[in-house]
Amino acid sequence: MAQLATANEGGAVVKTASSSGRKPFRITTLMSVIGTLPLILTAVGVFVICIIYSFVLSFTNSRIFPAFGPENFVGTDQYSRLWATGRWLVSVNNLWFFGLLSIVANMTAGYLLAVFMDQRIKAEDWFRSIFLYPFAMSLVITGLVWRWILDPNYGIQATVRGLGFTDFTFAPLVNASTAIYGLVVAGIWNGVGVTMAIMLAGLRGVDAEIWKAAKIDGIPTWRTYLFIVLPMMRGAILTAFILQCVGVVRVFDLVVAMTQGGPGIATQMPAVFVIQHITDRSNVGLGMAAATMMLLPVVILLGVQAFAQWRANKAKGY
Amino acid sequence: MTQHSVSIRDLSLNFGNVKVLEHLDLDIAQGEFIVLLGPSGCGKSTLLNCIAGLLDVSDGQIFIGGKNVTWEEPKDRGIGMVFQSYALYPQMTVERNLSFGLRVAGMKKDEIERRVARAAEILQIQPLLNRKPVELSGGQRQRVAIGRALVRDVDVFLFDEPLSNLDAKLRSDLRVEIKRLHQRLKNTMIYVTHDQIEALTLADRIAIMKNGVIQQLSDPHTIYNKPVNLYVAGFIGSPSMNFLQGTLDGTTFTAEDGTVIPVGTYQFTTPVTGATKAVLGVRPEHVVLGDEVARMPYSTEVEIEIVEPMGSDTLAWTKIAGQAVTFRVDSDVHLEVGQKLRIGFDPARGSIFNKETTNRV
Amino acid sequence: MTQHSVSIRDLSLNFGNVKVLEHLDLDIAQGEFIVLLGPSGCGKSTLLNCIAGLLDVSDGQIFIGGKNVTWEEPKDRGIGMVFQSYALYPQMTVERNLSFGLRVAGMKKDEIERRVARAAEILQIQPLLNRKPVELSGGQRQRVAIGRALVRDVDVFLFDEPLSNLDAKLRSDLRVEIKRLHQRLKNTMIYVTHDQIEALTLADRIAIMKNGVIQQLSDPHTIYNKPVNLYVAGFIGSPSMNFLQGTLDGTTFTAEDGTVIPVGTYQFTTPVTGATKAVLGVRPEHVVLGDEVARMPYSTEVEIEIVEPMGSDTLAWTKIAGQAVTFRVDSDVHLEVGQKLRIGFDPARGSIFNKETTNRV
Amino acid sequence: ADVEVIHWWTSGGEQAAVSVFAREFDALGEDKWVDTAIAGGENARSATLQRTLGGDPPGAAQFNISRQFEELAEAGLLLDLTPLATEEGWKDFIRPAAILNVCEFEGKIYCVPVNIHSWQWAWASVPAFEKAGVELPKNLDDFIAAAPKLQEAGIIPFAIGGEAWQIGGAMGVVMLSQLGKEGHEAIYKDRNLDVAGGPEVKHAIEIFKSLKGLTDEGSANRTWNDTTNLVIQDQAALQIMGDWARGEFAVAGEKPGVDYACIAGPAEQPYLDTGGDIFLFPKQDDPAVEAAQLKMASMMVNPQVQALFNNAKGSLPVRDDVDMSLADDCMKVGLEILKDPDHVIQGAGIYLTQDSIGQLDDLWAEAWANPDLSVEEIQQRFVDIIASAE
Amino acid sequence: MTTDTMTVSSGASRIEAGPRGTKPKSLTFSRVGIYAFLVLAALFFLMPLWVMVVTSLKAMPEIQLRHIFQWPQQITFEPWLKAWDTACTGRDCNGLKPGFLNSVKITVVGTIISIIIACLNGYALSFWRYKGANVLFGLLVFGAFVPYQVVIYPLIIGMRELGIFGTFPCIIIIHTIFGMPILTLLFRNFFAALPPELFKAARVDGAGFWQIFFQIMIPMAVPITIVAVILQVTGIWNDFLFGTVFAGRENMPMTVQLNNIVNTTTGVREYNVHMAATILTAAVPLAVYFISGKWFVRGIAAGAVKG
Ligand SMILES: Nc1ncnc2c1ncn2[C@@H]1O[C@H](COP(=O)(O)OP(=O)(O)OP(=O)(O)O)[C@@H](O)[C@H]1O
Ligand SMILES: Nc1ncnc2c1ncn2[C@@H]1O[C@H](COP(=O)(O)OP(=O)(O)OP(=O)(O)O)[C@@H](O)[C@H]1O
Ligand SMILES: [Mg+2]
Ligand SMILES: [Mg+2]
Repeated sequence: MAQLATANEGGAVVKTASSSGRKPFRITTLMSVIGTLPLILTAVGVFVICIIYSFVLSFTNSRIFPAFGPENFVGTDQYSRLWATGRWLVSVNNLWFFGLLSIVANMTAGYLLAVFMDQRIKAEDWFRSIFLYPFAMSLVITGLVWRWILDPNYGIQATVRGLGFTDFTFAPLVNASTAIYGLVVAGIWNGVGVTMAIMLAGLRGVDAEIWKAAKIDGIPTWRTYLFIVLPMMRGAILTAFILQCVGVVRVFDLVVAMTQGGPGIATQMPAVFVIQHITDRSNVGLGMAAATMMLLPVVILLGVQAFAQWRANKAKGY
Repeated sequence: MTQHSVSIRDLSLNFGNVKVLEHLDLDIAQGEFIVLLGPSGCGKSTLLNCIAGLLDVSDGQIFIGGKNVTWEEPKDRGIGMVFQSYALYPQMTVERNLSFGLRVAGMKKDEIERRVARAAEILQIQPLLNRKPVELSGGQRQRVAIGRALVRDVDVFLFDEPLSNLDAKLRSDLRVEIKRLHQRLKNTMIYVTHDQIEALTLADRIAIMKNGVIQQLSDPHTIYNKPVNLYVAGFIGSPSMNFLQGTLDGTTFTAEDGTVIPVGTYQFTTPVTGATKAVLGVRPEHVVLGDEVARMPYSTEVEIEIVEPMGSDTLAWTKIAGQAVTFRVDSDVHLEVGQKLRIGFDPARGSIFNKETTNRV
Repeated sequence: MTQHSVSIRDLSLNFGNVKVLEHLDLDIAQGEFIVLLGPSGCGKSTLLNCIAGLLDVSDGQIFIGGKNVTWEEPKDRGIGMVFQSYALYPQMTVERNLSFGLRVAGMKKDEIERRVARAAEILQIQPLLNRKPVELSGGQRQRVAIGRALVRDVDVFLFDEPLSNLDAKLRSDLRVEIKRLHQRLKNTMIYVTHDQIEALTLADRIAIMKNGVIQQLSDPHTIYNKPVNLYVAGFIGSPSMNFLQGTLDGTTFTAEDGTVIPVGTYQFTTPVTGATKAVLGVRPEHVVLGDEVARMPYSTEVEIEIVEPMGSDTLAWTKIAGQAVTFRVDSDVHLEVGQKLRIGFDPARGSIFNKETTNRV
Repeated sequence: ADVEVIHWWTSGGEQAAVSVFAREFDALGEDKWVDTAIAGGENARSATLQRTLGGDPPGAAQFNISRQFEELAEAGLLLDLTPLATEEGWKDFIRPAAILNVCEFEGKIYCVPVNIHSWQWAWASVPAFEKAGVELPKNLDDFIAAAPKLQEAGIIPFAIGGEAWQIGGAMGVVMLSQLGKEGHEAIYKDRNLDVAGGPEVKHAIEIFKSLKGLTDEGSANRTWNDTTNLVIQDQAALQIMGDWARGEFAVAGEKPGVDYACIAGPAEQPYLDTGGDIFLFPKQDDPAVEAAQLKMASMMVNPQVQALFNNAKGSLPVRDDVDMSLADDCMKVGLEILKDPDHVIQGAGIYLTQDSIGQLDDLWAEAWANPDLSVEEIQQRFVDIIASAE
Repeated sequence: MTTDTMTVSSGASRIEAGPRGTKPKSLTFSRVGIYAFLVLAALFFLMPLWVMVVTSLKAMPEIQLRHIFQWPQQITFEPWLKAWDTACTGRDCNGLKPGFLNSVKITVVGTIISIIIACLNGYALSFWRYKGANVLFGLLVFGAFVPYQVVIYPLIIGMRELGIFGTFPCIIIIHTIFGMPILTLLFRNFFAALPPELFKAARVDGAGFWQIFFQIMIPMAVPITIVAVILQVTGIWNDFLFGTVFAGRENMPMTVQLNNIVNTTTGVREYNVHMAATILTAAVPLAVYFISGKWFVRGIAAGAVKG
């Protein structure tokens, strides 16, 4: 290109040194590392080490205290025992059931509330505070109060019967097959406000012109919310979903306060299993084996995601 | 009354205490292309939304196709609308974007297909039908958005700054496409923009708005050459009209520094009596230099301050009667900063405004 | 080497495997106003960020004021930068926005005050000093952003589409202000835009970029009148250049439908031998009608298809040799759709490109 | 020096009891009792273990009689009390002897038992049985036979709370009532699987399953004292619960024999286990604290303190020579039984790890909640747990 | 409203018959439905609070009547006084009072420190990404799924080795660690959504890592900080587990006393005192919610919603 040549009159200069040399170490990178030192320590020092530690422990017969003596290593005994334990199997099933049900119910209810809150209602502040406040209550308290309300002799059932409907039956916690629904109700009560807030923020972030377009197309409001707006709120849904997942995997306080895993072992959860075994049951090895199993789905999920991202990046050429 | 495609009667709209539109009247003929032009916040979109039924009017009536639609739902008004942000449904393919409204309305399948096919053909988007909006360029998106109005087979199209999000090149291409579309479909179009080139090139008539009031409603030529007031004069034209402050007395205009400019050739619309504070407006392209100066009623010697070459033409900045003036010359003419030369203009091609009322005299 | 204010040597930049800039060289003289012009995504901002030190280059060197600054921190490069989104610190007043960098550098208080006062005076923003950015209009914000570069008292100003977020009117006003600023300060300015009017009016030299490669680096006049290739020719000019496809053989250009256009007046840069597929470009304003047609080497009778009045001029769409052509006429000339008239042009004012290499011949 | 004591005695009666210790200890001189109460045995024990691991152990910590602290002793984290015990001759006065054996690990004594609680009691509402016109039962078979009449009278025959430990505890009582001391030891101590698979266990499970049919629907998740309240209010006829339930009746102003009855066993031949609370003393760096710990240990078995403490707590003392004149009728029955070593047994927790106990709890909880589990199946799983126990 | 002027003229309005002005807003079915739904939902959400308040105002005999939804026949504030002032939590009978200050201390310091650190993390991860930073972040998010109790042993040992086990700094560090994943995620998303030009401008201005952080980013992060404060205050205030293990005796938070009041397994259960204690304990996070609920939604909109 002729014009370029003219731009290049000083070409004699350093043209030979086509390489600009090594990138020098930047003080700002150091600062960044220093600034994230707590993060590094937490991520590596706490989470990684702790998880490895737990993993190793799961191959020992440690009871109260972690024991790493050569005589303590028992191979995969803890795992075989774990998967032969009825209570663990029930716990795992419960986690899936409870998790799916409560996440679906929570997200549905949260979205529904957000949609209703989005109707330019009066006293929005009040409603929002009412829906949000349960999140401020610890799960221990949530469990306690709901246990009361669902108690057939004190709560809703007794009250309705007191009104004359003597056949009224509503006592989910009493029955092994329904107790888990009681947990779900309490869980939703506790957490749906936050989901609602996230969804509401997501709704308000949707371009107003989409709404207008839908109105002109004559699309009924509910269809717009369901088919147009909802798919546009991926960020909000993802945030709410992650929060929910974290809560579900860790669910412990609520179960202990509400049902103690009962009736029978109908509402046992993995987290309860793990915690009981590393504390009162004095079988740290088994507890850690269970904990490792709990992390497995998360590892797989993250692994798949990382792999997908790596593939995508490779395809894009990063 | 029926000959009007859209009629607006005494329309008012408030947001709480803020009066955005007040007692607005507007009649639009069948097949007319009306552009609403005005600065940001003047109420253009608000007016369009009222017509579309997206905003509840505070007072007044709206007729579309002779029918009073003041309280109708948007979908029943026989209108289609195209938005600045395209407002495509992101998770649907182009085909579903086009057909969604029809399907919701329960239209027959083959009729839907026919309409979508027709719109796609008109807009040349057949190859895109199975893509999602994210896979489209800005221009393609806007075309789909127009298609969504097209399939509705309506009489009135409403456009709210449909081209503002596009880059200059695409904007001018799509502008022509919209113009062609109008020539082909011949339906009424109401088009909001704040880009005057769009307004001038597209409109049959332009409504210049300011603070919710229509200042002038005329064809582009009249708007450009005979602005009814100072506001319209300054708003339309880029580079904008030069204004010289002074006093008008009969057929003489005396600038503030005493320079006298004869305006005898000017066609007054209202007779002026006595000395009046006035503003003389001259468009930059009506200032001449070289041989032609001699033919002008007014000419003077000036010094060039800034030269802006714009490719096809060149813009020069200077001072007449101590007041800043720009003028446009062909790009062949070579001008230099500091150069002195003689320029002139004919007040007959300019505009004179009463300074107080700001109206054209 | 020292006479160059900014020199870029063999610059490459990749994001991962994506090569955004490749072996780019550019020398900018002291006090020069360079505009980087190109479509979205061509790497303009990337280049500017490399110069500013906000991106680490993959290869090559950058000199500013004769000093190799390839690995310097942005603050040590002697540059100031103005962004499209203004990037004002929202929680600081204008005064603190201006002085932030100076305070960070630990400059003396009275020196800071002096500089802020000077910048405020130059940009006429003294009354705004105690406001926060949210309380400013777009134009005012942009002025503050410029002020922030100004107070740094640097040799090189970098602008990344500083006016894109403003409306047309304000844009043209601020454009003039930037031009004045450059005339007054006389420091080197590198200005990124995709608005060709800005480029043409502001630049001493324009660098037209495409896919990270500089296509042409010349003064606006050359760029506009002698584009080096089809890309530049089509990119610059609005309405854009008309292109006629055909074959060039000696001094005759034969359009695809057989129409013969004599191009004997054209000044070839490269001799063409034999029949070559070529493209003849003619700018809309170089097409004439009326009396002048007679003087043109080529003329023909055409039918008007679309008329776009643009205020000061009118744009008409028609066909020459079966290919779409637009031409610009004075707005006084009255044209109608369907009207037949004779138009002509002089190939000497046009451009001819080799169709294969796309380069000017 | 200050001695921090972790315990889970947080209710009114417990608080009075623990205050006895604190007062007496403070009265000894320059040392001071520093109280850290954490409700819930599980929470308190966890805190003790975790703080011990963290190098900040309390000076003394409450535990249950069980094998839970074996590992602490093994790791050398506990203060060796053997010299003190030898000097004061604990072996001579602490009875039943089994209770001190618990504290022994590899020949050394690491803890102080402070009281005895037994599970093997049934609490009956006298008015309820009167209303239904049946006699107070002497054993569980009697009770099950009488249950239909109670039901007819609108009374819940069997009150229980659905928490796992209540169910597990009640099942232990049922089991012991069928097995007797011999059978009990054969299963838990000797791991005799034949006995575990034998007819007594089977019958115990049958009783257990029929008890389920005699409860009310509110039993799920009910706390034990809410359950006791049903008996107090004569809505329910019988509850199987440890001797701590007596406090509830006392607080409600009920009189033994008139308003309620306590049935040891519940069997004609009652056996009592010797659960209860112990204190252990994690090793400290400071010798002054160690001296104070020893003083505290000594104080806890002091006869006067034992009297005051157990009277306040409503539990039985760990030595004979204390004044229990304040004891009520039920307590006296208990004291009487304890005098005969043949009727005193060691709880399963002495023989089994906490882990196995937990497995048993899980089994009983599941068996309780799931009527589909057959008696045979339950028994088979019981045998399996015993077989795999360490 | 008819007029006789039918010619097209600007100015005079020719109103015709038929609808004009605002569409009459009849109280439509859907409007009623919306409010009905919201009010019902609100009742559902308020029901537990109602039970708690009502119960806390009853005397024990009335509670034993078991009408948990009924307004007390005789209101007594005794339980509240008792819960706050005299309820026994072990040997000490000082109610919740003594732990209150500890809770405040832990919550305030813990919230501030954990938020500063999370903010710093989010900032560094958004603007100063060094090699491996994303992997670190992934690990951190992974940590959010680990049940607390699993990592307690290694943490205890670690704290012991640091020599700070059972001290105030220890509990603060623990809360910082466990708050970090979610908070960092929040701040990272927030900063990622900021225009990068702001950061570039500051760099050109010569500001370094810390100057940009303190002078530019922190003041901008107010909305998301409110969200973080709300989450963290709730989390720390309601914590019981870490408090008992890591805080040390002098720093025991209020929840330990609440647990002692509520979870006592023997003796009469004074439900009215329990409920009063529960409400009292929840008062601080509740107040935070009611005061800042509006900003909560806005803050989430600013940071958490953008995927
Ligand atoms: N929902 C609303 N509530 C209150 N005021 C509003 C609302 N919508 C618009 N306005 C105000 O009404 C006026 C007109 O707004 P409108 O959107 O019609 O302007 P516009 O001419 O379309 O401007 P633009 O060119 O920026 O789109 C503005 O001053 C605006 O602030
Ligand atoms: N951080 C990044 N990572 C990967 N690719 C990038 C990144 N930043 C820019 N790019 C790519 O580099 C190319 C050049 O981008 P650049 O921002 O320089 O374009 P531009 O010419 O300034 O465009 P615009 O006019 O839209 O500002 C684009 O294709 C863009 O997608
Ligand atoms: Mg608008
Ligand atoms: Mg850019």
